[in-house]
Amino acid sequence: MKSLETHLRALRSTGRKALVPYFVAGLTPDWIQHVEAAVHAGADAVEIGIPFSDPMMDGVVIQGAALRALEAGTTLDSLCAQLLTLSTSVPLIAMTYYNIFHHYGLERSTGKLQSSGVSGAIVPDLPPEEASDWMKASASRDIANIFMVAPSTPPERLGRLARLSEGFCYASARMAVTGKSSESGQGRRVVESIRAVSDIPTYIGIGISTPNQAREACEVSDGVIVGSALVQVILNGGGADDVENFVTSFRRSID
Amino acid sequence: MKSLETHLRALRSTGRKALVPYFVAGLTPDWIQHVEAAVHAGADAVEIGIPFSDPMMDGVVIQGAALRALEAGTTLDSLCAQLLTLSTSVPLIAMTYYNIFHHYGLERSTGKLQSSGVSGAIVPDLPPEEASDWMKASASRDIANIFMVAPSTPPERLGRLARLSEGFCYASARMAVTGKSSESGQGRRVVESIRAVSDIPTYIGIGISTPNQAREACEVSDGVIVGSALVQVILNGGGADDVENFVTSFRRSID
Amino acid sequence: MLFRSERNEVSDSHTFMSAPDERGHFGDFGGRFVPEALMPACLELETAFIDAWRDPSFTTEYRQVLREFAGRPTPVTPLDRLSEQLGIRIFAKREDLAHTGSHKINNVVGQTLLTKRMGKHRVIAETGAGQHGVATATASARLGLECTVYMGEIDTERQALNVFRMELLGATVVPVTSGSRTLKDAVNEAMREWVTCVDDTHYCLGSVMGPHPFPWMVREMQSIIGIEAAQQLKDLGVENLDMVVACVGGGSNAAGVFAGFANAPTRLVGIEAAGGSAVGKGSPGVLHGMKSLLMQDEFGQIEEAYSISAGLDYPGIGPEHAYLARSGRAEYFAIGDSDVIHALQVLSLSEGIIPALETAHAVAWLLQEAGKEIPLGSTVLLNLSGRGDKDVAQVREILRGQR
Amino acid sequence: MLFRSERNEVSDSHTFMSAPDERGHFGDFGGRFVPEALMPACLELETAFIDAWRDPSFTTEYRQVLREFAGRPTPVTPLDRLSEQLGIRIFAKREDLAHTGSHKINNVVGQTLLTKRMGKHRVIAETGAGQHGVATATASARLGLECTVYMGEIDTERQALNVFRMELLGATVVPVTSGSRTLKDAVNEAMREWVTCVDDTHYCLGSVMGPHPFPWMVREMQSIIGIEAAQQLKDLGVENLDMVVACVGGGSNAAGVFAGFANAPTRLVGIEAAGGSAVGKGSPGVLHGMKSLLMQDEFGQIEEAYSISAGLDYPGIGPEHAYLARSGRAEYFAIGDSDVIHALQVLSLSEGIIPALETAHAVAWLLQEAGKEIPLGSTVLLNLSGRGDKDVAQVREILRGQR
Ligand SMILES: Cc1ncc(COP(=O)(O)O)c(C=O)c1O
Ligand SMILES: Cc1ncc(COP(=O)(O)O)c(C=O)c1O
Repeated sequence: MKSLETHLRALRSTGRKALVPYFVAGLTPDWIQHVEAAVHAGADAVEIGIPFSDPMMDGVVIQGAALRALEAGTTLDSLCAQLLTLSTSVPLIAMTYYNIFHHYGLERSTGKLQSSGVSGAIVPDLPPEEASDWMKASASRDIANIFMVAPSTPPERLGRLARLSEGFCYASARMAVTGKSSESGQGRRVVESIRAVSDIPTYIGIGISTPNQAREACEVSDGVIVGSALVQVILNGGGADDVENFVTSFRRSID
Repeated sequence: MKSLETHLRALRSTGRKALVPYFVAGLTPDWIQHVEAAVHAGADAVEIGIPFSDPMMDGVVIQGAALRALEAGTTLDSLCAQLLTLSTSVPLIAMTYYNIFHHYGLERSTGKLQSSGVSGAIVPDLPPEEASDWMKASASRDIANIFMVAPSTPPERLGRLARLSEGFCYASARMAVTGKSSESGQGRRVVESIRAVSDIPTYIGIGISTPNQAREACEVSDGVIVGSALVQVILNGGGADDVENFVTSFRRSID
Repeated sequence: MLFRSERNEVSDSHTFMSAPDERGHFGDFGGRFVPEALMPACLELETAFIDAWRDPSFTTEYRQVLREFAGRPTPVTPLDRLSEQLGIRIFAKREDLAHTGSHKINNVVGQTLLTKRMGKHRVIAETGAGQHGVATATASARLGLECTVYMGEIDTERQALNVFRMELLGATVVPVTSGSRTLKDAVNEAMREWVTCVDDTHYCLGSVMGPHPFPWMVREMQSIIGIEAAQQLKDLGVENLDMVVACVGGGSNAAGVFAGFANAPTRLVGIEAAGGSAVGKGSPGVLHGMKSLLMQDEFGQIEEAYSISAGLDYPGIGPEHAYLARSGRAEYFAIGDSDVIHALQVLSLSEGIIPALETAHAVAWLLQEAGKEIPLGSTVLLNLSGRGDKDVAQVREILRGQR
Repeated sequence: MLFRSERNEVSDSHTFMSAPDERGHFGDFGGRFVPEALMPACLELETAFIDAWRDPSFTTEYRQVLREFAGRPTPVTPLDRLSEQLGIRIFAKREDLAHTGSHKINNVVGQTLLTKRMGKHRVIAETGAGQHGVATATASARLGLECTVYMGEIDTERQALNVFRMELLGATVVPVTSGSRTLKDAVNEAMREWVTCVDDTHYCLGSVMGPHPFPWMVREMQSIIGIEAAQQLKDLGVENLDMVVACVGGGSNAAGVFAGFANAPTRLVGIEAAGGSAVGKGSPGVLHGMKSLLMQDEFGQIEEAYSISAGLDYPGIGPEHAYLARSGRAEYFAIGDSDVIHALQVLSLSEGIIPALETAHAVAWLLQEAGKEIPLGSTVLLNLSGRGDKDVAQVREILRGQR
């Protein structure tokens, strides 16, 4: 079992719901402080979004943030160097599109991630059918592969995804890309289907934008991922304080 | 023999070359005075252009003049009424396109022309093949039908046209529509071909714009028709005096 | 081909759309009313056409070029959704799919081959919106003929892109500044120009109009439309066609499609623009070398047509149509500008075909008359004479103006 | 149809352009790199396509619609004058004569029929210049499907008339404001949108790209080009074709024509725009659901393409082309913007065919390489993928600027 999963199972056994905020690496010069503020406010793990020019799974907020980060010169090398300066020690989970790793080289990418303290990866455009090379490369680096399950995933596939997932299984709450949403979505149903075939920790993401939605999600899931709503705070000019307040409000709501 | 031809043959027998200026009826309010001035200056007959909206055989000068005359309200009725006020008595030859007569009615047209003192007609878009109705209608009104012969007319056709022509035969000096021209054209050749088959008076027109060209033409022909160059004088604002000077210069040159 | 080796008085033989009489008359209409300077050229053309049209090596090449270059046969498309809406069964003959986007190419392919055969190396043509001009420039480029196109100055401004298209194809476009500066004057000017260059230049007239042999020759060169369609409808299992409907400017696409059904028990219907309705508002007269029906005032001055579609913006109609109208063999109706845009929208939305504004007149008549002039359950062939790509900018402006 | 009932590893069987492997791989390229939410839709589509493509009732209808509605077969035209100029024998497959003006209609006719068969009532599509968008709107109108087209905001401004054309056909055009606001981003946006509506909506992709089964399916639906052309060349007496040349954006027209000659001794040549040259300047990568050759920087960020022709303005290429390039079966060359306008002029002047700017890339390569890469006396098939009507305004501006 990869260390991320050991860690997150242990977390679950304490009864605490996992709160996983998402950051776009390199979005602002002080983005590392934002991460630290989130941890300070009670984040259990952090998703590090590695910006890609063509983020097919992302809505306008994260697209815009990724573009800004790229324009600021963010690269896999630069952001990994910055991650080394982090003063906290929660698990870091890289989230990006496959081309970033493919182009950088799979061995080289996983080595880089490991040496930067990253212990998991979400690659939304890499389905299990195409993932074997990546899984081989990540195995030797103790990087957990987190797969997403969608409301549209049929039962057979769902079993396979849940079984392949390491660290946690990502339950997508709705058929949509990242971004705000007011409806409650189908997270509950997805989580229940995963539970039926696997006991891996299961977190709900995609469209969780208010503390209320997070609380509702945690009634059934083991945690939540909060992306666009937080990125929006930073795009609006929010600093580490604002991040801390934002994460705190979610923390309170799910505890 | 129609009276126009009798008249023109008699003229030829005096050795005098015929000078036939062309006027666009209704071009100016005093166009009748222009005609009178031309006669005063030595015109032997006058072509009365009846303006038509789509003058296929005319160049820009006469097109523009016809349009102006039409805009001034000129109709077959109005111009015929004005012809009755003419104080001179040279032969008048109507020149227009077939639709004017066709639409007015052939009997009605020829009646109108005769009662206005017109004794000949040139209808450039009415070839002999289509002319039988018109020839019937004009026969009883003593209106001579003048056909044109072009440089392109082949010998068989030329014989037929020359034989059918009444009054005179119109030798087109060049393959072009009415308008100024500096080259001397093929009038000589056309006239010679007509002479070979008929003794009808033969006048050269189309592109005769200077007294010199007129003199040259009259070396072989029995007369000349002068159109666009004269119409241009009037378009330029010339009055009866200018018309008289213009015609006089041609008269001098061919006498 | 509808060529008859014996040319009969049409009315004598009681067959329609055979050859005109020796002087090019269709009943009281037609003929050859041109200045003497053009007579020899018209006679030469007549002889050359008759000779070529009888010569299998010419007709074989003509058909081969239509097939390999111009994209014939064009299909017949069942318009299922519109048929259901209207309660009549509609098929469309797809001239919009011919090279350059309309039926005009059929005629110019024939006339340019004939030009070469006559040993001439240059053509001139008139054009309104530019469809016939583009087609002529196209066929000329293919054969390496020089090409000059006369176009009313107003039209060169309205259709600047078509002017450029012709220039790309190597043609010289001459803006005509006389008269109303539109199609009618472009014809006048082309005729005037032809007088000066008949020796080496053919006048490639764009519709079934002008002096004999043009109306007959152009109809023959367009008759491929009707001949193909009659066969294609048979292949589609349509035994009895009740009606053929086509728009009419000069009348070449209508004549072409009518030719396939002239002696069948099929109603022939031509649709004019209300502002260019020579049958509806015209009277017999002589213009552009032909006797036909013309819009004219009480003194025989030709009236200016006005239509939203440049291709129907003509005060006359081909002489054979005048004859078909007067003899009762074909019927002609008019559609006003306001119905045309709607018809273009309906066909686009229901069938995925944006028709030319000209063609949209025929569509509008179907929309208006289904269940009236056209009994429910009838089977109708619509001649889809051209595509609307040339017109979308204009339609966009008009629809914007309506909002 | 090139459907093989047994899908083999292409490289094993040593036949080219058969089906990809079960996961949609052409050698090292292809596959299916999509978010989980789209996986079921891709799998459903694969099953539906395989099923339909084996079903004679489907393929019969598909071919019937291509024939009766889209104007197939398009002709093969011998380009006599250009051939003589260049000393090679050139034939053109005339996709410019297909309905809507390019090969794009072949694919959308197939995909919209498949949409109906899958019980969906709506399609979405991406478009660059608007050709695929207009084609999709057209085929959707014909079947009464709802249609939404994603188009980069910059392209909606550059191609405002095509936007209006789509609207006339009943489609909704959504301007895409993300990223470079051109084709690449329109694809991203269409994929994002598809996630939200896979249940009732089919994504009608416009080229041989995207996740499996699109590259294979679109190639199959375009293979009619090559199949027809092979037969037509035989009918014209051409026994040995030396070379097929086609322009390559995503690569659908090239794939379609190559398919007719993949296992013949014919050189297959694809021509990219120099500013969108995925083979020439790209490296393997993953984008838009496929592994292929892509233009990207040292960190795997996709570079923006730039080409004078919107249809070639794409930083990638279909995965099968990547495979054909790497295996050596096909060759790819690039042509810069400056040669394209000249080529368009040459073809217009010498043959009376104004090609699309995309197509003009292939023409430019012929002009450049006759007597070099293309030995004198060779027989070459040019895939004339589309007509230039959509481009004349742009060409006019460019030529004006040069004066
Ligand atoms: C598409 C189309 N249809 C019809 C016409 C009218 O011409 P005709 O009546 O000769 O077919 C034109 C003329 O430009 C045209 O472009
Ligand atoms: C005429 C034409 N040719 C080629 C292309 C390029 O697409 P593909 O490479 O898929 O054939 C396009 C795309 O819009 C096009 O319109």
